[in-house]
Amino acid sequence: MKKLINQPENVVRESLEGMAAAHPDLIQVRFDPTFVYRTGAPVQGKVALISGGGSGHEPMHAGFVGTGMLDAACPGEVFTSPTPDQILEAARQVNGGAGILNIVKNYSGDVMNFEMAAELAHSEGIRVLNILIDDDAAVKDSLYTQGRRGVGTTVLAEKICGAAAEGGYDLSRLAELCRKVNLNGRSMGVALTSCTVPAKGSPTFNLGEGEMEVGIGIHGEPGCQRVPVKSADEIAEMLAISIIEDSAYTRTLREWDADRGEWAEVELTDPPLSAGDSVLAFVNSLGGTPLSELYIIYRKLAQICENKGIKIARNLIGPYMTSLEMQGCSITLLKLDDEMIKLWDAPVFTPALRWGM
Amino acid sequence: MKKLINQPENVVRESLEGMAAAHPDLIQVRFDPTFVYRTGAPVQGKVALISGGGSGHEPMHAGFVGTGMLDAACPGEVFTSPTPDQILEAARQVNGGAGILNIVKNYSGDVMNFEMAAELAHSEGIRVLNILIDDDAAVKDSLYTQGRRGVGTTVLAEKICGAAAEGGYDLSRLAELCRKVNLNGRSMGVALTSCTVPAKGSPTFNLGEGEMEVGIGIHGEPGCQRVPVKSADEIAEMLAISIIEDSAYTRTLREWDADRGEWAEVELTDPPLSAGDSVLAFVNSLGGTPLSELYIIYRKLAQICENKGIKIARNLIGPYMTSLEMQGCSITLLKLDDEMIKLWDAPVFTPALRWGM
Amino acid sequence: MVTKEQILRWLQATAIIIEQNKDYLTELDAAIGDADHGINMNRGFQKVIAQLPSVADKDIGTIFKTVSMTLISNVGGASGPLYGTFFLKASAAVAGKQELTGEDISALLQAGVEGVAQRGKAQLGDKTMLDALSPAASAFQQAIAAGASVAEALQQAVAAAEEGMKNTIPLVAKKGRASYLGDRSAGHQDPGATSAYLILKTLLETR
Amino acid sequence: MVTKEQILRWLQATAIIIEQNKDYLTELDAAIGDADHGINMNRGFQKVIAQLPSVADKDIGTIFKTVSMTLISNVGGASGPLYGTFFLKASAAVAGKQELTGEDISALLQAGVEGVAQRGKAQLGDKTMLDALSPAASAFQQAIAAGASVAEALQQAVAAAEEGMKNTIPLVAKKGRASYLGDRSAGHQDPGATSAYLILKTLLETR
Ligand SMILES: Nc1ncnc2c1ncn2[C@@H]1O[C@H](COP(=O)(O)OP(=O)(O)O)[C@@H](O)[C@H]1O
Ligand SMILES: Nc1ncnc2c1ncn2[C@@H]1O[C@H](COP(=O)(O)OP(=O)(O)O)[C@@H](O)[C@H]1O
Ligand SMILES: [Mg+2]
Ligand SMILES: [Mg+2]
Ligand SMILES: [Mg+2]
Ligand SMILES: [Mg+2]
Repeated sequence: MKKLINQPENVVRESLEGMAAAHPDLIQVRFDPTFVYRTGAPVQGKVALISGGGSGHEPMHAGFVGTGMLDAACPGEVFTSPTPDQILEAARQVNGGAGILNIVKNYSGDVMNFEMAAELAHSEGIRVLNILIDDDAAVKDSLYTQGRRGVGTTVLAEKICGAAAEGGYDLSRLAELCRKVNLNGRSMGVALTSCTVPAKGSPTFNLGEGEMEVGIGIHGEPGCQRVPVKSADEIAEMLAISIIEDSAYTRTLREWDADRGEWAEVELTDPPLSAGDSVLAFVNSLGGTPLSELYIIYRKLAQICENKGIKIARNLIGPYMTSLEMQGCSITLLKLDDEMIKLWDAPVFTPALRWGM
Repeated sequence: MKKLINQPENVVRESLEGMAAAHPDLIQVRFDPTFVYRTGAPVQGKVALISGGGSGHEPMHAGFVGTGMLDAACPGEVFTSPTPDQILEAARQVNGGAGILNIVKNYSGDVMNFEMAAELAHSEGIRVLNILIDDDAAVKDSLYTQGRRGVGTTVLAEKICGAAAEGGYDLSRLAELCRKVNLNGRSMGVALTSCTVPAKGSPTFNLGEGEMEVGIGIHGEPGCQRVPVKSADEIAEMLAISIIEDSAYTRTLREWDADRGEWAEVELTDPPLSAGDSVLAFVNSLGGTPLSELYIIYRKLAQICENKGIKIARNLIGPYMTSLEMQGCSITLLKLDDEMIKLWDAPVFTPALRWGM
Repeated sequence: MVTKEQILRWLQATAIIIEQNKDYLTELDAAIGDADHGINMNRGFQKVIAQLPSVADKDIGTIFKTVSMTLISNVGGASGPLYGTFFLKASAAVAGKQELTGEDISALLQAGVEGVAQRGKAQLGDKTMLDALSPAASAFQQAIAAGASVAEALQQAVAAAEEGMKNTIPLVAKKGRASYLGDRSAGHQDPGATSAYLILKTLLETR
Repeated sequence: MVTKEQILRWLQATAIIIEQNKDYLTELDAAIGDADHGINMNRGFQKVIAQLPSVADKDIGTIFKTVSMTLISNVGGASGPLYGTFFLKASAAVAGKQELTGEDISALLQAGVEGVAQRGKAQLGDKTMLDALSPAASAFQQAIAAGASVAEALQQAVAAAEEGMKNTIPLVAKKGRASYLGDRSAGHQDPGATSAYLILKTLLETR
């Protein structure tokens, strides 16, 4: 294992300390329980946005705390969901009286910990909604699995909802927007190499020189199939076509009913993509793949979208949601409407995403 | 070799095509000879900034073309200096009548190709100055080597001089500023792994599990020494101390005399750092090292600077000047004055660096 | 009869067993998950033994409540809320007690298993910790109902847990990260079922 | 006497030899540089042979000028401007000629070597292509001055280039990327000196 770290057990803490030291005007960090929050939070009268999940995906989520995006991030250990007390403590810190939207990636651990946190916050009188992101088109059915994982769309939802919260959306309107972003976003990724969890010290899985994993999540776990390594164009095609031709996806998710203080099941369906749609194309590095290769993927993706009559109205290209030093990439296509475009373009100022200010 | 590429010989072209497709509002690309230029260039009356070098360092340089930074970038093959005809053609495209500043990294290939290009541009009546960046504190003497290499300070010089050009500096004042940035910047890097040049297909050098290379450049070449892998804190300390305690460095460089149309030797000396100085701290990933690890390095760097009485007034942390997928990092400290701070803070809008707009 | 002291010794022994099996559990998780189960559980149980002295003079319900809270706040992942819920429900089932009869343990196991099933929405055969926990709880209940001693009932519970754990090997996972592997999850033993078996086995072996 | 046709055959053969030695040159560069010398040279000489037909009916000076421009615009790196300068100076030395005498070749080599030295600011012993080129030019000049035939003089030039190339092995580099390695550059043969030797050897072998 070759990493720029000290003791494996201090990786999360020291990385957060470094991030906070680098951006004191944007973020503050607290430990035990651990969370990162926007400098100056709470913003009175604004809905607060919180997200969280295992560490190892940097800059997500702590790098997205700031103006126009998240109010707090709750980082767990590497690839391990954060605990309810972290999420609760963050909620207490950033609650500006207008309630809290938790953006939660659909992994069993994240879901359960955020559910417990929502129950605890509710019992303290903090109004909370949890919206799940489940956009991983590699997962085909929701009946025999935990359902689709939350991947690339998470970053886009955090940006778009962050702008909306900054712009005065109330909690229920914001939750509705977040749900819309989730339903319109789809992702898929490939890994060329495994990654190494510092505390484990050896790669999570072994890939031969000529192999790659298709349909991976972001936790260094193996994907849905292992195939011979393909060219960038073939990989872009494989990912893009899976996303573009993904049919309507229906699943039942559990959302918190903040009025009644209980969980309610909601059935939600993703509208499929079709010619004439405008999308945001997000080409993401899993950490070890350099930008030059992402642009080779983007080049082909743009050609495919053009052929399919899909207009790329916005794009985001870079390492935004990583799996430590894993080589590989993911593609996310988010079908846009005017509301989402306007919110995407709105100013944002966080350690990892910044424009308009 | 596992990369998201198609044919190795098409890597540079396809990556540039992807970049241009992604940012048509910012950059345009031309091939044969190959260069990237700012959409809308030339800007009449503004000094044009050109840089270039081998590819494989993305986002540098093409990712820094846009408003408030470069007017053109000339990418060579992977790790191979661009040719004079690329640089000349870019100069013709972006020349807005106020002359051209070429920011050149001090590698023999880059220097010679940019020298030939300057001679050619001069013969066409284009006023050109070449300023060399040689900031690599790993190189100790200038007599028995090619002199210090141009590394991290290049990115900072491009940003600072780009803002100055945007703000109306004339060519000679801009060249003076660029020289100042170079003299005040020092860098040093380590590699934990080698990288693989696509056309070669296997790693440039082999490092054992327990080894790292210290004092590397950015071309995947071995460094000045190979030592056992150290902890992040030890690495940060090693790099930072080498930079902070580097004494005055004197060398003779060749600069173009645009009035007389000939080369003139200038002797330049770097002022050493001392307590009380304000610096810009730049922690750079060599491509395969994720952001989380850069922050662990930054954390220690901030502590060291504090102990030494050096104030980190600004910072930049991320993969800005890479060596393909190499794991490792470099640290650059640039001693700042008010002029440099003001120009650093000025708006910039390029594919890879953006703020204030 | 299981005394409070035995419960404390069990929790302490569990921390040691989990530490000894940390790499093993993590390797199991590497095959079909994200290579952290042993690390997660070990982090949690190290905190548990650090907390135990502060509640050593309290009743078993309070001790379990502390174990629950400690696991919830320190394990994270999927196993944190699940084992946390297990001990939370267990603590409610034995609130105020200083020692546990066979019926108490039966109730505690039953409540814990139900809590895990509710929190994780998993069913028997989904290749999760439930596949070890649930058969163990049933076997214990049946044995006690049939007049067995606590030690005998525990023996049967552990045997059932072990069988349940081994039975996860051919299963295709339907819950947790392993479910994303689809058919490729078959052929691997579930890490959570393995830690559940180890915890119960430690109870049996605690004197 | 070397005819224009021989020069054209030499350039063609050089492209083949460089292609055959592409990986070898690149490996040499991997050891003390950035692993691209063979790739760079091959890219350049492939373009050269594509350009040759268009100047086949021109004089040798014009042919060399085209080789120069083609190398300058296609090789890049350090070797592009250096070999480009070599052929540029050589072309000036033999402007207008359709065939070359021993004195012509002597002048051409001398001019080329001076051009490389000026452009690269390197000296003999700096572990560069100059360490092969410069002894070769001197040996050729001396042989011709002593009355040797072109073939004999070339033989001695190539022998000198080979010796110069091999002599780079123990040297510590003072110019080019290899200089950054410091003492670690010793023990490796310089890639540029090697390509220079190959190019001259091909001239000797061209009939
Ligand atoms: N929904 C669920 N219901 C019951 N058990 C589950 C569920 N999801 C996961 N598990 C159990 O958790 C174990 C994994 O725990 P751990 O690795 O610590 O968490 P994570 O999967 O978040 O990395 C699995 O082996 C499985 O036994
Ligand atoms: N300043 C110089 N003068 C003479 N030859 C040089 C100089 N710098 C480099 N070289 C030659 O160039 C060779 C390397 O060429 P190449 O690998 O193509 O370029 P680069 O070093 O830019 O990657 C070296 O082996 C050396 O012979
Ligand atoms: Mg986990
Ligand atoms: Mg090179
Ligand atoms: Mg796990
Ligand atoms: Mg080279």
